[in-house]
Amino acid sequence: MPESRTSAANGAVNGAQGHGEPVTFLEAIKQAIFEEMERDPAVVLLGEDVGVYGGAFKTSEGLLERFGWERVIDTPISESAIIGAACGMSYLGLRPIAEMQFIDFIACCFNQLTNFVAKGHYLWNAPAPIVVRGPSGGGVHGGPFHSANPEMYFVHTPGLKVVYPSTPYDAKGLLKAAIRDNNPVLFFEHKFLYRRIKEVLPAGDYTVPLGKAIVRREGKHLTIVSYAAMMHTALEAAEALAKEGIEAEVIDLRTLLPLDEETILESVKKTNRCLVVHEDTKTGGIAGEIAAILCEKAFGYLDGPLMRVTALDTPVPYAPPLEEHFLPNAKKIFAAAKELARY
Amino acid sequence: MPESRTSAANGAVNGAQGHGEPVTFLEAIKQAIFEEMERDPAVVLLGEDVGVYGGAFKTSEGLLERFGWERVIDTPISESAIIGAACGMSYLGLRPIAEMQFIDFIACCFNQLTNFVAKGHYLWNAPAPIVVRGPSGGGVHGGPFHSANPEMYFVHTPGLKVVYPSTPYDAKGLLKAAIRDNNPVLFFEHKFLYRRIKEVLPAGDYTVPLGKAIVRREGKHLTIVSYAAMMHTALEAAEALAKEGIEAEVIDLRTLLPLDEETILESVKKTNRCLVVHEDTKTGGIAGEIAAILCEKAFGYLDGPLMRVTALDTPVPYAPPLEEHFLPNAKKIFAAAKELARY
Amino acid sequence: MKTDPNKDHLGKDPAGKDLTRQQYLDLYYYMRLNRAVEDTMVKLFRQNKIVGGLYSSLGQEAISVGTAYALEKKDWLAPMIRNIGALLVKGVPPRDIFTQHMAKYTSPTLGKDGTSHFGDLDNLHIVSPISMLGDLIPVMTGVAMAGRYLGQKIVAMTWIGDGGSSTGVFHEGLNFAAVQKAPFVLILENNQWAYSTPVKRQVPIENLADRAKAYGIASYIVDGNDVVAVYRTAKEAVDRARAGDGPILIEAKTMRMRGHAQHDPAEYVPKDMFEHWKQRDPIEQYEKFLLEKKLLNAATKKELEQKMEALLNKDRDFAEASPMPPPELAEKGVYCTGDDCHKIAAQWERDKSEVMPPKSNIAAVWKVAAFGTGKGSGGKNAPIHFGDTAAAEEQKDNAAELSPKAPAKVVRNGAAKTTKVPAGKARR
Amino acid sequence: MKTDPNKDHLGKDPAGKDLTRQQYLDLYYYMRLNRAVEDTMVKLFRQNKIVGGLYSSLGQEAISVGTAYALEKKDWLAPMIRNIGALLVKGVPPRDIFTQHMAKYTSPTLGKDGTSHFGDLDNLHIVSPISMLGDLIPVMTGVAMAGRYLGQKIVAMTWIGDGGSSTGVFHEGLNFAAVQKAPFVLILENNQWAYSTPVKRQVPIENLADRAKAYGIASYIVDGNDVVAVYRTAKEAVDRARAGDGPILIEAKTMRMRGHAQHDPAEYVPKDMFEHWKQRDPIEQYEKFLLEKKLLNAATKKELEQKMEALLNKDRDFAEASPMPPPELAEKGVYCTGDDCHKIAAQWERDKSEVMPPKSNIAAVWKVAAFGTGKGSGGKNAPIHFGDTAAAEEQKDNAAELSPKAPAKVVRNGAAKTTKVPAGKARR
Ligand SMILES: Cc1ncc(C[n+]2csc(CCOP(=O)(O)OP(=O)(O)O)c2C)c(N)n1
Ligand SMILES: Cc1ncc(C[n+]2csc(CCOP(=O)(O)OP(=O)(O)O)c2C)c(N)n1
Ligand SMILES: [Mg+2]
Ligand SMILES: [Mg+2]
Repeated sequence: MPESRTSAANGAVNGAQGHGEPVTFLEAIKQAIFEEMERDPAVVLLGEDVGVYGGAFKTSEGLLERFGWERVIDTPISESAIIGAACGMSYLGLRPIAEMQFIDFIACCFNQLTNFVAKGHYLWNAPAPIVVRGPSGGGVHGGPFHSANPEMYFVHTPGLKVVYPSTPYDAKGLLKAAIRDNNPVLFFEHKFLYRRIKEVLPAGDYTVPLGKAIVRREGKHLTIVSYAAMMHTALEAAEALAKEGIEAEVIDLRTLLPLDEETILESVKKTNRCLVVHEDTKTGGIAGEIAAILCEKAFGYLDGPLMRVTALDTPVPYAPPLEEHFLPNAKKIFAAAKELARY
Repeated sequence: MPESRTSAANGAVNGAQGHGEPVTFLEAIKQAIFEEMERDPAVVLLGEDVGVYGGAFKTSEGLLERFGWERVIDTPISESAIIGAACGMSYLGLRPIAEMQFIDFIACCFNQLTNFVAKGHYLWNAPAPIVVRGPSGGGVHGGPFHSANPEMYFVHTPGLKVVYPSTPYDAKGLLKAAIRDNNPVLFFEHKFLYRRIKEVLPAGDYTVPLGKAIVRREGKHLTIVSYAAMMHTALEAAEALAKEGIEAEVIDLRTLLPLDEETILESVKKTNRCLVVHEDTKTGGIAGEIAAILCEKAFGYLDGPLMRVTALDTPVPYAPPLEEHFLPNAKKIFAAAKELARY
Repeated sequence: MKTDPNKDHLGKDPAGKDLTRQQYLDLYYYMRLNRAVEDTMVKLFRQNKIVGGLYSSLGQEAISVGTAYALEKKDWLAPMIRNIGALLVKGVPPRDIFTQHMAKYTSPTLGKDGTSHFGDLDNLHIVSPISMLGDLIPVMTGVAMAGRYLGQKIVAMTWIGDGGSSTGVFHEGLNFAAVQKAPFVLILENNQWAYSTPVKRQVPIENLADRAKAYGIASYIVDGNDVVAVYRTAKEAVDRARAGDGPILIEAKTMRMRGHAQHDPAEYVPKDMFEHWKQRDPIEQYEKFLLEKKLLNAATKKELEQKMEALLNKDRDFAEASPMPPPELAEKGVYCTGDDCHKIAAQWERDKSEVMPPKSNIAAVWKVAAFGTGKGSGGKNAPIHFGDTAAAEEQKDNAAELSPKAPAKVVRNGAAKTTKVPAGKARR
Repeated sequence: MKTDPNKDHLGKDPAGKDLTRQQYLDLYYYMRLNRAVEDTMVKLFRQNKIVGGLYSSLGQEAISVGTAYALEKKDWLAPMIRNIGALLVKGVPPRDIFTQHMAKYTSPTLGKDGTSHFGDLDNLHIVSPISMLGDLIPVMTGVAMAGRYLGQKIVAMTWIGDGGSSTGVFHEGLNFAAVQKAPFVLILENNQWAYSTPVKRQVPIENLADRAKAYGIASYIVDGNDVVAVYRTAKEAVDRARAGDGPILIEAKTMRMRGHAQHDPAEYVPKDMFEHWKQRDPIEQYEKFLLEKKLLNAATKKELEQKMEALLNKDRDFAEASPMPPPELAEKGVYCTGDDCHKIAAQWERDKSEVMPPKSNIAAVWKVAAFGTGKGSGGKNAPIHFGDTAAAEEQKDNAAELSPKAPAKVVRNGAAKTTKVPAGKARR
């Protein structure tokens, strides 16, 4: 049975038992790193400007003061060295967190990640418990090189796990789980969410399991599958749809690899319609993978075609009107959902 | 109307009007490069060991003798420099062909390709007419780092074109078209085919247009979509199916980006069933994309689910029994097709 | 006041040793313009009219201006984020820089990209950078190689930071340029910081020019706050590169006088470090020098400032009045659609027949010093062996060779040798 | 005959200046074994029993053996394709090498990978290479850093070719190791060729050890065909790295005496070049030396050869008799499934509390030579500005600073300075 928890307290959608002040997505990430480093001296952090500066987005602020130079490691501008070194460290039992200043720069260490890190366990039985994390995604006018959603390159790479949370609660719990996982985990932090959503977090230690989707909103007329920033847009569209009598179930994938097929299938078998929304470009995006899975495992249940609302098949443009046109939005989701509901 | 041409002369499936001796896939590639370099002094070749040695697979054999050091450029082991330099050369109107010694090493220049080369025309109106080619694919016990099928990484990258031929005729014609195209084209040469298939080629200059699939075998009960080495395996399975009264239509995609949706849709609207076969790993492979397209544009025509026969979601293992298990084969295609035909 | 730097001063004194008064004033004008353009953009930024980040080259103007001024019109350059000055020298009007930062439809990229991410293949010969540091180095190597191949006698130039010199692509690009002896000049702006990281935490060498020693190429170190020194060094390097000396690395030492970008107050920089460098401001120093040498007087200065102000106001007004791009533009232009979109033609400035058979024909042999030649493997040899193909024939005496009979001369180096340090190709 | 190299000779003479007879014989034995193992594999290859390609280190045995012999048991290494000798020294039995090349189920990777692509994290401390050249350099940097962090006092070692030294990841890895002063020794095997490409076409420097100058690290050049010289150099480098001197690059000059792999007859190599190097065969030279110095006699030699032959026959038989892996194995092992699969635990050899608060607490400041300190940006500053967040507050005197009043000291370097060439950290 998939988890189901929805609430909109403090602008967030996860109604975990919280305490104290609501915290931002950014703060949740910071807490996760901080607490894991407190818990386990095997956890170290490396990346560009993570030390004195505390990271370009301040996710490692204060860590150097607390954990010192050996555990908070400023690196040269060398993404391949960052990933390679993290991997080597992990062979001695450390659990390095490697930060990409922007996730776009992960392209610069693509070989290390997909050929060295991803294949080690399969080929020679060497686990590489590293986390590679960084700010991703668009909507903040970061332009074509600071807005990437490169998740599918890695979803297509066996041996990696890919996580992309949408709420502070999940960000913290999934990051902790990723750090404790024995596999290389790519952890995408949508920078649009960093300061835009807040949530009260539980007092103690908790993790959110990798590989589990969550139903954010229950519904019966169609299923909207999404993740990260678009999950919030999907919820917004769902509210609008509800006003027209269409009850959309909204699934937040949270982990993209391994994909939680069970939660998707269960929902689609109920609603018989599926719309996938992602901020990644269309061709070769995860919607296609979900289409194939539904064909294979729920074909008889589909009353209408799988539909997709995605970014355009272009680089991410810079000017606000262009980027707005490029990105999916609630209106586009609303329109597609209405069309789908007609089947 | 999609092209349709089938023949099995000389072990190849393309019955173009030929002359003289049948030539291998490898020889067809060589001819394409040679003829284009003869035709146009703007065409140059660069890569590791392409000069004196004539390339690891001898596809540039004799070119140095004929065209000299300025046009046949041995490079250091620096894939990013190869792609970067090719791109820079193209800005002055050259049409460089950049060879990856094995296509696996394309991971080492992933950033140059996906961020620099792919985005230039969109962002600042700079066409980069380069061809990046190299031996790809498995089935020859090349192991996890000499058997890659990395096509989907690039199909998911707007701004690139991706070509993956299956016959000598197409290899030559598509490579010539790729060299003359004003966009960056990735050209995958399945090394299993290099010496295994032969075909008589036309006497004169010809090209095969990018972006056009071809029906290799006509049928009515289901459509098998494939490309490269697996296209031959699909044809083999189709012959076996025919013996059981199932007539499979076999489509050879040839170009993966842009994808020839028209040819696929036309066939599936006729057969009402679609099986995609690729040697690439399953999750995030092109079968998913095709599933999504069929859902969007031919949902009403589907009598059965899109099915896929693909490689396993693992690295390519080395030992022959492992690699055989890893790869799709005619038996697996046959079984899937029979299941699909039952719908 | 503004002159075409490429038309006026070149030819008169190819070595660039004694500048004309006009050249001295050009350098002054472009540094002032560089700073004024950025000043204007800081104001626009505070008014929230800039889309995205804004980077500053405050204190580094002498480098952008002095190096780009050493290029000819036909030469190629690719700027980094702190090289607005180089763009101005190359002929980019301030309005393009304003519209680009404001993501306007009138900008060189029509709003598709920002900052200095734009280029001009046909006229100004500018290659657009991308954000990933170092990527331009192999690209400009390719530009340089293509220019040589076409007989154009051009030089390619780009810049890299102290931080960017640690990227893999810096190494691959410069090494390839060195092997190819490409006419390429790389300016390494050592401004002491890469974002918050000081040079010492990035690479433990005193002079980043020493990176050149890994490639056996010539290098220079120059005071990056002295525009005349920068220009003269760059001019010499450009001349040498053009003459076939191969790529050249120039380290220009300077200081980034602001944070990494507008959002960064640079608290990690010791205050006295800023103080120290403030005393060495490139424009102030140079102005003092010009006044002392009577190359500039109050009247000329005023004239120049008025001209500059008029230009900036006009261009700023243009940028502010420009529209944003229409949304649908986002869908367009991913691919070149053919000759109607771009007619691609190389500009040959040598006889094409030199590179076409039979003239191009060159024997395929290696010459190895003191060992003569080896040849290509010809057609008869086997390909890479992956189980399914036969191995190449082994030489018959293979087994014998594995345990040869001839007595070997004993070569013994009892102790390890220390690396001899041959000087990099020194400046002549 | 075979001794544990790590137990027997270390401690006796940490500097490795005078070897014991046993050590001399060990070096001989492992070189012979290296060659014999490869000899056996050539035979297996001709019988079509090897899956995929077969690479040879003929003529380079002194490097693999001499360098690996300088390591302690606890140290880590990662081999490249021509480092079978290093694996043998580290303790890998020939049978693992045979089964691995034959892709047998009994091989270290169970047939999932071939050649020297296998490792052993727990016992021998070997990291598996992948085919992509250079990737091991940052990985072994990480191993070295982790070892130091855990207080293990280990050294990490790997090898790279002349060709592989042009990869971007070579630069990134070695530079990072240098900044971190990681206990890492990199052996650059300059065997004159990268596949068919001679060194001169890859990088225009005489000594590849000069790559070290880009990182300010120590380097050595050693005759790679002299096993004692190689060992002593490596020993010194390993000792220095362990003592905290930072990474060290050793260029070992040698010659690849075969083609790139079995399929390649190497016609591109001038014949007299092979002839020249044949006279310098590392094993023959060394044997002659041992015989002259009476460190080896005919009886010992014979004994050793018999022992070796017996071992090889046994291991070869084992490999040949071993089964191929079952097909379904292909599906297994992509992910570590948790503690039941791998219990991951760092081995601490220092007090953990040193790296845990409050002991770990270190003030977050930079010290910049002669300029004192700057500090982290604290919590109050704005993040990277992308339109949606406010810019950081500018210092109040910002506008003034843009055109400061204080008269600047004019610093003029009329002519560009040539790079001074400070010697790399020289061998002591
Ligand atoms: C490959 C890559 N990694 C990281 C970044 C993020 N980044 C942008 S500028 C910068 C610092 C650059 O320092 P430096 O090269 O010294 O140039 P400066 O800013 O000092 O001019 C960093 C880390 C990037 N742009 N590219
Ligand atoms: C990144 C990368 N590019 C290309 C190759 C293909 N390749 C394998 S070995 C080799 C030549 C290696 O030369 P060198 O580094 O000198 O090592 P050697 O073979 O001489 O020992 C090449 C080009 C590779 N393995 N990795
Ligand atoms: Mg800098
Ligand atoms: Mg070599």
